Amino acid sequence: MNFLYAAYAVTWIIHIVYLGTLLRRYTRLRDEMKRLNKTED
Amino acid sequence: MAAIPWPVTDQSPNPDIVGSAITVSGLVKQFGRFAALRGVTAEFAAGRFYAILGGNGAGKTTLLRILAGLIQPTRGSVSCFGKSPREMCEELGYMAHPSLLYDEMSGMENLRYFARLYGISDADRCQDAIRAVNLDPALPRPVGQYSQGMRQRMSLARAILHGPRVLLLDEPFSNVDVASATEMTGLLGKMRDAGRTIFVVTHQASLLEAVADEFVWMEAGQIARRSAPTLAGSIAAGSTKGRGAE
Amino acid sequence: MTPSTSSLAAVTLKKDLRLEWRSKDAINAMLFFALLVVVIFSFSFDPTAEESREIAGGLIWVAFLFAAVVALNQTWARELRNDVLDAYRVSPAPPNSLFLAKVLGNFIFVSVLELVMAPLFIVFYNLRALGPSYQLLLVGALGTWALVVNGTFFAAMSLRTRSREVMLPLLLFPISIPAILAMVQATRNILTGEASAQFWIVLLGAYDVVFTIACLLLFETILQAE
Amino acid sequence: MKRLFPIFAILTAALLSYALYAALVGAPTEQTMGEVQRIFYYHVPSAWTAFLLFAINFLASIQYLVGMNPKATRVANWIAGAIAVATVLAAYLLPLPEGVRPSAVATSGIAVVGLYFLIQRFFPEQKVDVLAVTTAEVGVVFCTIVLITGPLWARPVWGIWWTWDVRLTSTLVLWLIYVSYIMLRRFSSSSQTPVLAAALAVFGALDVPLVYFSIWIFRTQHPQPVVGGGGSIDPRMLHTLLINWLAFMCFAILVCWSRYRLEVLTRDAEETAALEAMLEPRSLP
Repeated sequence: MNFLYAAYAVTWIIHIVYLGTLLRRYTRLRDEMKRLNKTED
Repeated sequence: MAAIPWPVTDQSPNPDIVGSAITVSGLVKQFGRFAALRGVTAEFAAGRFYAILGGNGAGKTTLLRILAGLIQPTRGSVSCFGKSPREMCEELGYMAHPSLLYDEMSGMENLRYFARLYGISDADRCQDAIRAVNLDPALPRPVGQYSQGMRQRMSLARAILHGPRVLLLDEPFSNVDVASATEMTGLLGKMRDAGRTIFVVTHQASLLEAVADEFVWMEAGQIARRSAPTLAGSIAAGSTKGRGAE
Repeated sequence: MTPSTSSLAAVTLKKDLRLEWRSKDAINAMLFFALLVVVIFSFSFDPTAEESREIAGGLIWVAFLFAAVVALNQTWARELRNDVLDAYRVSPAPPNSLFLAKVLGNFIFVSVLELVMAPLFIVFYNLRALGPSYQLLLVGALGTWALVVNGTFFAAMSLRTRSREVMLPLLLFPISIPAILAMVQATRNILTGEASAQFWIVLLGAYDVVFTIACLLLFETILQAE
Repeated sequence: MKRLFPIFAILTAALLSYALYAALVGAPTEQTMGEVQRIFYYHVPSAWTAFLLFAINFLASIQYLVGMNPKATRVANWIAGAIAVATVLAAYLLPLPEGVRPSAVATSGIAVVGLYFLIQRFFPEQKVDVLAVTTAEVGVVFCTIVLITGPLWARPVWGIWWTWDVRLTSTLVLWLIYVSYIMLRRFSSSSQTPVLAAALAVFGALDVPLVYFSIWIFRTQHPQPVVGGGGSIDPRMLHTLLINWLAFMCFAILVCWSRYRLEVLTRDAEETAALEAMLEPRSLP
């Protein structure tokens, strides 16, 4: 039974960590876009 | 340099290569977060001698390497006598800043090998090419022990070995003494007179004032200006900054 | 006027061998490295007769693999000095000649290493094949080819990466897993004489054919991908 | 398209919660393995999703390589068509192994080739490379889950964490290949990284059948304590499995979608940054 919950937990932890990295990359990208747009003006 | 029997006179200019030899349009080359070329459009006529000038990072070498078919442009197209540079590679001679020679082999051995790449197994042609740049084909020393000037000349011999119609030379005169450089420009001038198209990327524009047909000024990845081969206007070109390249 | 692939490969191979003969850059260091690997393996795994026969197949091939990777990393070093590779790339010469020449050169090179290492293994581990020993030659040749053909290809690929020397094993090892399994199993079967090595030799042959064709088809793309 | 995303996300969330309920409560408990068997509803759909993503990566990589040359594209299209016809013919004319229906073989052959043409139609030029990056990365995430949940299942059921079973080992090798694929992309200094990566993906795909075959023989020579297998599956279990698969597929599409947009935006930003950097004033000698 513990193994079952461990498996479920691991699955979602991995997914959430990956989504977290995606989010982090998004925010960094947005910052950069902002900076680039500023220099263009 | 007394007589240059080869490769200057062995081939009369081909009648079907009049007009533009090389056409580039909208060339953009991006290396990650750095753009080396941003929209180069130009036509270069056959049988003319072009000197490509500009500061560091202006995109001169990148343009030359694209013309040689060594790198693919991110966008835009190159046409060399109506074909892609890769299809025309037998008609292109390329000389880079490094020597493109094996340091451990003698000049003749190097040239024999590179001649084989073009399907030439004739030793005489290699000897002629070495003589054309005023070196001794019998020199047994490995290229690694040559002086910089000799190495550059041997490198030029490698580039003209197969009698290319178009020569692409990147900084051929760097670290070369003035006498050798003058000799080399003389040879290039003669090759131009024999109908070959020549591109020379260089910092030392003054060396080419006498022989070149046209100066092509590059700046910030674009062609800023094309002018007669004189340095008189260079200060004006230097003051044209950034975006004002059109 | 373009020269044929095979004749040009021969010329290039001859040139490579001549250069190696003159500089002896790699071979001396490699031979010493190979010797060290064998000695260290002998310390690490107690070479008592019966057990060693079981694991020797694995040990030998792992040692060969390490030696081969060091050799393969040197493949393109000479072509990068003075950018000679660019001279090849602007010429009309078929890229596959260069590839074949490099593969054959590496094959000779790695075979020499193996010929030096194998007797040492035999001495240290007191090995004697209980199965048909002539098959060992076949396994050796096919296995070396498998390592070398992909190794040369991936070495060319890692030319275009940062930290080139680390990239090669990272790319090569995962793809080589079936080949390594086949080499190890075939060698083990021959040494212990318990089972036939025939299946593994056939598998190794299939691997060689598949990847040689794939490399020849894709090498031009890789070479020109700067 | 942009408004579709949140709707799809909500639908996926609902589907995932229903699937979780079905897996934990709805499905009957397996007799021999007990509750632990419910890992199956996460493990198997993740594996199928990962394999599908890797398959798409392979097709996209081939597409990228042949797309560089119009002639190669034409040849590849003919070959793809021929493969579809050949699978259908083989399915009905050749003797198939026990339990494999000809219609299943024919459909899967047509599906793969269809996928190839769909990719060709909707992902031109550089977009197909973005698709390859996306599927490789998300595929590795799903594959990692498979590799972790696998041993968590094996430990209580078989008493061991790992066995050199065909499927386990092949999955591991596939994972290794795709990790090296991502590394190659990260460490490449070439402006032609997509070409290198595509070539590696093709090599990986060629490797997989060889891996599978060699491990299969290897394993039959060394019997492992693999239990279970065989027998028919309870229809409710099958239902739960399929619901879970659907939920995970939707989730994978969602993640891929985000990753795809991220990659497109990153490339745009890179291009803008590159052109900007050129505009900074510099002096002629």
